[in-house]
Amino acid sequence: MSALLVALALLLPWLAQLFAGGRARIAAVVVAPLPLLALALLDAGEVRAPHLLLGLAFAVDGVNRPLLLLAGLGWMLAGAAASRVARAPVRFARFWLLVLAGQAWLLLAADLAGFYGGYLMMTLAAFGLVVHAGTAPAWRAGRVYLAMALAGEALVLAGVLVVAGSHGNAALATIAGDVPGTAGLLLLAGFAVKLGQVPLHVWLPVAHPVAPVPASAVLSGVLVKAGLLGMLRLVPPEAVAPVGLLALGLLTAFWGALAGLCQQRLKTVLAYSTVSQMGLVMAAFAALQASGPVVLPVLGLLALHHGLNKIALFLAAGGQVGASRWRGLLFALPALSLAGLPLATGQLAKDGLKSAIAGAGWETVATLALPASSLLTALLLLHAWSLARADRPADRGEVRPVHPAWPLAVLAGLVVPWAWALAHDGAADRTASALAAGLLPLLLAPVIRGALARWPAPVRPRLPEGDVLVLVAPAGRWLARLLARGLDAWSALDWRLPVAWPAAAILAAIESRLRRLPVAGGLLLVVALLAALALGG
Amino acid sequence: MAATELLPLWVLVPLLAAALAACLPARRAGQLALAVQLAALASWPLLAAAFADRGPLTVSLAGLAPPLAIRLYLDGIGLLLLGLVATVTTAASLHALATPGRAALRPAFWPAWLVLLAGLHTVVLSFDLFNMYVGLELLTLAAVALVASAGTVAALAAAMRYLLLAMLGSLAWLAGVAMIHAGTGSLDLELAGAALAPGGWVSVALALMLAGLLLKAAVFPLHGWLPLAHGAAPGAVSAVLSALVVKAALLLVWRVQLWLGPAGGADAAGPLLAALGGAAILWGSLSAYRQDRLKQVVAFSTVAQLGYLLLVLAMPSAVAWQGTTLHLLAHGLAKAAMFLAAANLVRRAGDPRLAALAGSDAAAPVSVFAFALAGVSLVGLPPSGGFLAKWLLLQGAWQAGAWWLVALLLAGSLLAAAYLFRTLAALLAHRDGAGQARAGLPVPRIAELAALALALGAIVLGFAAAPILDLAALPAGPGGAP
Amino acid sequence: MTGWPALPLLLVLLSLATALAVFLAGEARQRLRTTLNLAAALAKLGLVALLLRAVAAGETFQWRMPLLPGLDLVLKVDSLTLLFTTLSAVLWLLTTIYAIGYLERSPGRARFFGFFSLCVAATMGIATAGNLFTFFVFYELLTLATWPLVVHRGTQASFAGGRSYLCHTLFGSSLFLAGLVWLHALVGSQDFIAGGELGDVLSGNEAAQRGIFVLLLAGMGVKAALLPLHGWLPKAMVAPAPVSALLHAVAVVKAGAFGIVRLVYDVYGSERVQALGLGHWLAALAAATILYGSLMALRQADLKKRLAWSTVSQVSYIALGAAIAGPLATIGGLVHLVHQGLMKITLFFCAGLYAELLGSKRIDQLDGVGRVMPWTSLAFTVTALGMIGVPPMAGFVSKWYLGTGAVAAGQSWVVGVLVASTLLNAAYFLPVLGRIWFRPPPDAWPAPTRPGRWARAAMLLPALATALAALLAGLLAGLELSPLGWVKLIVAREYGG
Amino acid sequence: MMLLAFDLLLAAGLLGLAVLVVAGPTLFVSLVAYTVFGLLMAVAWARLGAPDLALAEAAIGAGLTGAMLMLSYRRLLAIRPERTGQRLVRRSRLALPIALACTVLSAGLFMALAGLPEPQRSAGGDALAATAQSEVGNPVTAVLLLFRGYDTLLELLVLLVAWLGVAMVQAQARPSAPRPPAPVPLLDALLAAVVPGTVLVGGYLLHAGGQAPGGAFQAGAVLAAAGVLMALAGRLQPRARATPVQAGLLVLGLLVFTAAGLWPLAAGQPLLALDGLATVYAVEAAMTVSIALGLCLLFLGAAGLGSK
Amino acid sequence: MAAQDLVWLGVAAGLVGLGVYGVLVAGHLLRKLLALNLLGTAVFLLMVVLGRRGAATPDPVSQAMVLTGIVVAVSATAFGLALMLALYRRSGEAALDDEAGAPDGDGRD
Repeated sequence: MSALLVALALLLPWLAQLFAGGRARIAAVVVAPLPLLALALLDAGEVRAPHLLLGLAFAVDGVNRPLLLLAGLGWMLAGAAASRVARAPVRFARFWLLVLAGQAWLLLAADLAGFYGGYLMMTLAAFGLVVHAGTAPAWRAGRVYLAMALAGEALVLAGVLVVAGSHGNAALATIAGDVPGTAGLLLLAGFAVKLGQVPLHVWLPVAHPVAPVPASAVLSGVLVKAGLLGMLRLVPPEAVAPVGLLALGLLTAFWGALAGLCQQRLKTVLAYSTVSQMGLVMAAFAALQASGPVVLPVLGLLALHHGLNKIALFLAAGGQVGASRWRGLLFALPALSLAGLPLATGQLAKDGLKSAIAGAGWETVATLALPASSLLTALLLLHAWSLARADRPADRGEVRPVHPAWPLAVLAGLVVPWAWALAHDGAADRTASALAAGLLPLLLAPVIRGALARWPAPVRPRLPEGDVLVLVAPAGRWLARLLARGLDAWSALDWRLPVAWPAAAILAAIESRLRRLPVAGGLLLVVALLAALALGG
Repeated sequence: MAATELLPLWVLVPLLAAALAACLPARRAGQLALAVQLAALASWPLLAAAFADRGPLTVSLAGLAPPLAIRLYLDGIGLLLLGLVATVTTAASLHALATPGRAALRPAFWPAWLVLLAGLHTVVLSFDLFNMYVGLELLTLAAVALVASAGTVAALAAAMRYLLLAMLGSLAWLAGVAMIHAGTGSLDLELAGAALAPGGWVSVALALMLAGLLLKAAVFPLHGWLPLAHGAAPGAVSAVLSALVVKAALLLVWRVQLWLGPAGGADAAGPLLAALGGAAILWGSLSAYRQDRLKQVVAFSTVAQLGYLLLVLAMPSAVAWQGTTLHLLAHGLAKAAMFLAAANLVRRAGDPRLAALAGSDAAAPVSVFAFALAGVSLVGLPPSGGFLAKWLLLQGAWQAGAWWLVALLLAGSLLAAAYLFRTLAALLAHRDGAGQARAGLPVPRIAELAALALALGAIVLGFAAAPILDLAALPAGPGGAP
Repeated sequence: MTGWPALPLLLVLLSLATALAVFLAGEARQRLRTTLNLAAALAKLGLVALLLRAVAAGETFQWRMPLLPGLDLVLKVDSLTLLFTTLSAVLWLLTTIYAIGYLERSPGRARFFGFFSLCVAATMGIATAGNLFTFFVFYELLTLATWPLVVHRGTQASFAGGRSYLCHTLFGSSLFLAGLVWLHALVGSQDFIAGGELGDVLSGNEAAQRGIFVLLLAGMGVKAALLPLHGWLPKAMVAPAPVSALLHAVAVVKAGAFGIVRLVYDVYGSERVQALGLGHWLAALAAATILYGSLMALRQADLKKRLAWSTVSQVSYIALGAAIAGPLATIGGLVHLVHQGLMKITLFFCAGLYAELLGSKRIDQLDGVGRVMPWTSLAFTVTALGMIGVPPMAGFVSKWYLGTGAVAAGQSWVVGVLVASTLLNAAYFLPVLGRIWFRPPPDAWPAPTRPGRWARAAMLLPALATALAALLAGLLAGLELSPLGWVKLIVAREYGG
Repeated sequence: MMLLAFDLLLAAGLLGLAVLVVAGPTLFVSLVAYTVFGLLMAVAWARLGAPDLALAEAAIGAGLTGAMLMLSYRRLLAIRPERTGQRLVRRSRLALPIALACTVLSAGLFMALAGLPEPQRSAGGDALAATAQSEVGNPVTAVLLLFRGYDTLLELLVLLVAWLGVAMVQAQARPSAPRPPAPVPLLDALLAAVVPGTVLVGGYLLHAGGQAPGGAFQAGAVLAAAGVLMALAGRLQPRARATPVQAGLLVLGLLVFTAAGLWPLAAGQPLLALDGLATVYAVEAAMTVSIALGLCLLFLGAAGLGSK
Repeated sequence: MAAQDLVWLGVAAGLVGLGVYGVLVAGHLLRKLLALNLLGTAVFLLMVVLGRRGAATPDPVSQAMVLTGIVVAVSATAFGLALMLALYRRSGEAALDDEAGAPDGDGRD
């Protein structure tokens, strides 16, 4: 891992900004993430830059390698699709590259300050992508996203400062060992916001759909994983009991799927599927906390698998899936992979997850909860499939050609996780029985779907996007208005000193009397008397 | 030997000059006056040198021994006051000569000016009670004549009021002197002080003397005549009156307190005088803040600043006396500069009211700068003599544990800042319709430079205070007698 | 070993001479005035560079003049002095260029530049002051020199601002003087000595030490805009942009903060302050000011007012750093003195540019400005993010050290304050950025003007320079020459690490 | 015993006239009362054994001042004829409290004066001893010229500055056209008799001053009276602006006295120690001229004769 | 203190009281000047009487002082009268305590 490559990875997005204005915009956008991919494939290593900021350090190690791979591929694929963004493409490209720069710094950072820097820059820049559409819902989504993101970032900052209090800006590797409990809790909460765990997930289904297609792809596919990286790097096992994390993960998985089913827009459904998948990732993380780093490859696979396939799905969402059978297939493949189709990486990842959870001692969860969640995921994707098929242009007129990035993404979604699994032998030797068990939910899903189909449409439960948000939002707005009115009232108070300067009239009146000879003479006598008394006394 | 003999010349030379000036036409008389003042300024260093190596100087006139002969006496404060008189009168006469106006062209103006100078020197040098009376008379009549020289109705009325009250004060002083003379057999300050024994009659005598002086020094509540007189007088005259004439009376208050005090119990009057001083600071500042005419603001500022000079009587210590001496000098320079600058500004705007002075910074920038510099010293902001004086007074008050004095000093400078910056704001205000011509007359360059020179003097005093304070070691009370 | 004694005096006299020369040059000679200003600024920069090298090598310079028996005017150049002097010198040069562009046609420029140089002379005096008395002298001179600048426009509003400024500063200076006199009466003239040795001189008298500290702190607090005495700063925003930039973001406000640093470290010594239990009070006051300033900034419609309230909050970081024991917090406080200066002056430059070129003074007039003035808006964005504490910029470094210093000193509640302040900063800066970049520009700007090409450049370049400086001060914080490097040198050398 | 009765009578007269002056019904009554008061005062000085003062009081106090006040009063009426009959300006509301304060002042003063101790060694005693050695017989003149000459010199300056003040104020008024003197035979005869007489008396007083009561002030006053008579009769035409000659004479006293004072300095003697009777008389003569002219000019100024 | 001295001291004190009363309370300026002269004479009487308590003739120093005092008094009175006339000519008022008078000149001194 050469220092030049790391520098290139960090600086290329900034250099690309120069070309963002010109014709080579798409080329710049696609090429920018290449160094990340290269780093993911080359061997691990560390580079230190003591003079930068507070002593920056960059490393590639087992923890961030899968995410680097995911980021490299994901950003390139989504970047290619960015050519389709019609509205203010230059501004979109600039924000796109900013987010990429933040992500690159975050992934490669090996020191505390650097990590936090990347995290914050990525979060803030993503706001640009969320509100890119400029419509009212986009602004509302942007505000929600920003509020939640900043809250999360504040928690992370607090955690980071507490950690740095004892360690200074030490390398993440050394810190992983003893992170004080309170800091761990803060960090966990902060990263949970980014990872979209219930109830902190409300921003995700609101923000992702409004963003342009490539942006949603990257947001759901890659950026969400930043939370995972943070937890892996910083959150110590003793921060929260692993079983608690497990419960949180499963709750998010089920909640995400169920809420997704009640949605009517394809991109929102996909967003909810991300929420539920992230629940599973949290469960895997709980397992890792319980049984140690042996679970790491499973997490890596899970992240990689979900990332690539989700990108493919989002690209599909923009590609008028209903227009032709070929597009239907391109949508079905990643969907099935995600649902856990045997021989596809989805099922591989799920088995890895099952064994990890079982390994951590929670057999009942592994046997019962996981299949149920797989079933729900399948149902959700089926619902997504029906919505996608409905998306065909009204008249035969303008059907946009399939963007090459889409099929590539589908291919990547299928091939790359396998390559990764093979490279890390641990996950390869699945027995036939496990494969069969994986097939069961896939078969059950259409049956249940058929049963539910008869349920009359209007009665079908319809949840607004962001479910819990709808309850919280008005309270938030009321609070903001109250604060605003309070501050306005306070600043309106006039703090002028109430001392009434002796009015000019009184002074002038007394002064004019003092001038008169009788008064002046009288006062002379009084003063003489006083002096005599003072002297005589 | 030579220096002590030359002491009386400080009075005789202006006296002769006055006599000559009476015979000369106005223009020539002015130049003569300027020449005399420059001579005084030039010879002051010689006097200072003599004082430095031989301490307080005493001269018995006509070679006789006291109590019969009149003695002249020069201590630290007297020497510095002479220096101040020379500086301020030179600058003021330059201003008067440069400013074409009815007052300076009157035939009697310059002779009266020289008599005023002679009177000031007499009072500063005098060590004999009756001689002080004659000196005070000289000062009063000359000052009244100069105030009347303005020629306006207000000036004449103010002069009349000033004359009557001043004469009342002088006669009160004379009554006191008569009693002291009868009681102790001597008019000489030192012998009278020595022979005095506390008694009922002494209290009455000293009370009359102090009351007379307070009236002439325009200390609150007897200050009614000052704003009228100093407001109506021509610029140069009001500068000299405010900076010097009222101070002469205060010098006598100190002399009475220091020489007749210990024996006659006069130091018991210290707290009362300090209280009056404090009241003067507050009343003067508040009134100054409320005036709507520039010269009135400056006049009331005099009433306020004089209060500071009495505070030392409540906390007599070396530091406090040094502070008072420095305040005497700094206020002298600053107040004279302020009055000269004010006269320039009023002349330039053609209207004495503050409201009409807006935009003066464009019309007469040097005068505004001089006014501001003088203001800085009056308020006691750091780079000025006024600040060091306030610093020393605060030190004295703190060591004497007089908390009310500390509070008073701080409040005084805050109030002073209030009326100074209010006035400056009026001067710097944006003048709407700056286009049309101003009603006033052009101000000669020399007049502005005279004001600026005095203002700079007040500021430089802030840095050159050390040598001056060595000169003004504790004013030679009875202990310091030769 | 002490070098040539007149150097500190030269620092002060250089600006003083410029001021007098500019006053005397008069209004007409514009070209002479410009060359005078620029030459003086460059000469000062050279002088400071010379001093930097010498002091880095360990030399100290001292100039003493007896004012009164037992009371000296002392000018001393040590590493802490140079921190403030370098900041002032650099920013004076840039602000002069900016002011030349900004005031291209307005009246009263001789007066403006004269008092401008006078202010810088006062600031230099404050930086090089060797004892509390000298500090007080220049502290008051600063008030005097800034008042005409605040009321420069001569309108009623500016005089109201001036009056409020004076009421606060003169009230504060009376308290300062009272404290100084009390200290002087007890201890006599005390020079600033690293680590301060007031403690052992006044060991017995605890109450007096606390009383003196409170009085002196009140005096400093007025200019450092600590809570009860901060009222003047937002009102003083009526001044022209260069004045708000250099004075209310750098010179005046920093003088107060620098005073608190001198008071805590060079008069009392940090241990003594903590021992007296004053550290907690100061920290609490600073924290309250931080939060109050940010809260009030939320609701300001006028851009410069919002920046002013932000200054009120940001300057208290320095006080917070001084209040917390331990070297880390000290580094955080001191380095923020430079970083906040760089960032805030850029923001005021940009605000001035927006007001001058487009006439948009209120925040709701800033829609779509990014498209029309991209470079200014970029500088504004970079520094605004820096103020929030986004990493590569300088703001993050100082927040980092303050936070870690607080935790190291066992006062973790400070982290809460820092985080809350970060959120509030985001809450009042991000909407502005949102308007600049995401909102469409209005069809007509409030008061568009087309100043000459040179004037635009003269205003834009300083803004970009300071923005870049803020970025580099953060990014290259590790270098010795960076502000952080120099502060580490100060802390290591002066306060025993 | 008789003297006591005389004193009481004199005291009652003085106090009664004073009350009349202060609280007289009309201005004119007060003026007349004041003149009589002056005369009584001269008698009082004689009674108290101070002949010099009696002479001075008679000439300056009663004579000149009384005439000046009377003419001023007439000039007041001449300036604003329409306001002759007007009643006096309303008395101030504070009359009662001030009256009270004044009585307290008098009483306090009286008790203090009564309690005054007798000093062992007084300047007066020294003066008498010193006069014995000096050539000058009259102790008052000795004190005035030899021992406290400085005060007398300054007193001349007071005279000068008073005149300057009058000139300053007078100069603002329009100078009246010089009226040719109307020939009044009776007046001319009176003048022919009186004026030489007064000049003779003045000369004698100047001469006698050395040894017996008299001196520069008294002589000057008498001559001034002669001058005033001439002016009233129209013989002397006062011009608004003093001619250089007049100014020269006015300051002659000052110059001669200072010269005499400075002269011993050249010979190493202490300042203002006038040596020898000749110098004393020279100074006395110069002073008489100055005082006479000074008082005369002051009278004209005060009476407003010089201007409309 | 002989009876005579007491009588004369009484006269002097009484005249002082009357003089001060006259100066302060009298409305017309001329009457004030008269009272001022009265006060002057009173003080001179006081000096001479105190001077002669012991010996028959009052000590010459007191007499010299009184002589000087008389001349000063007449000078001051003359100046006062001239001033009063000028004031009367300009303002038509021979009294001081009207508020009409503007505090200071019209700027062109």
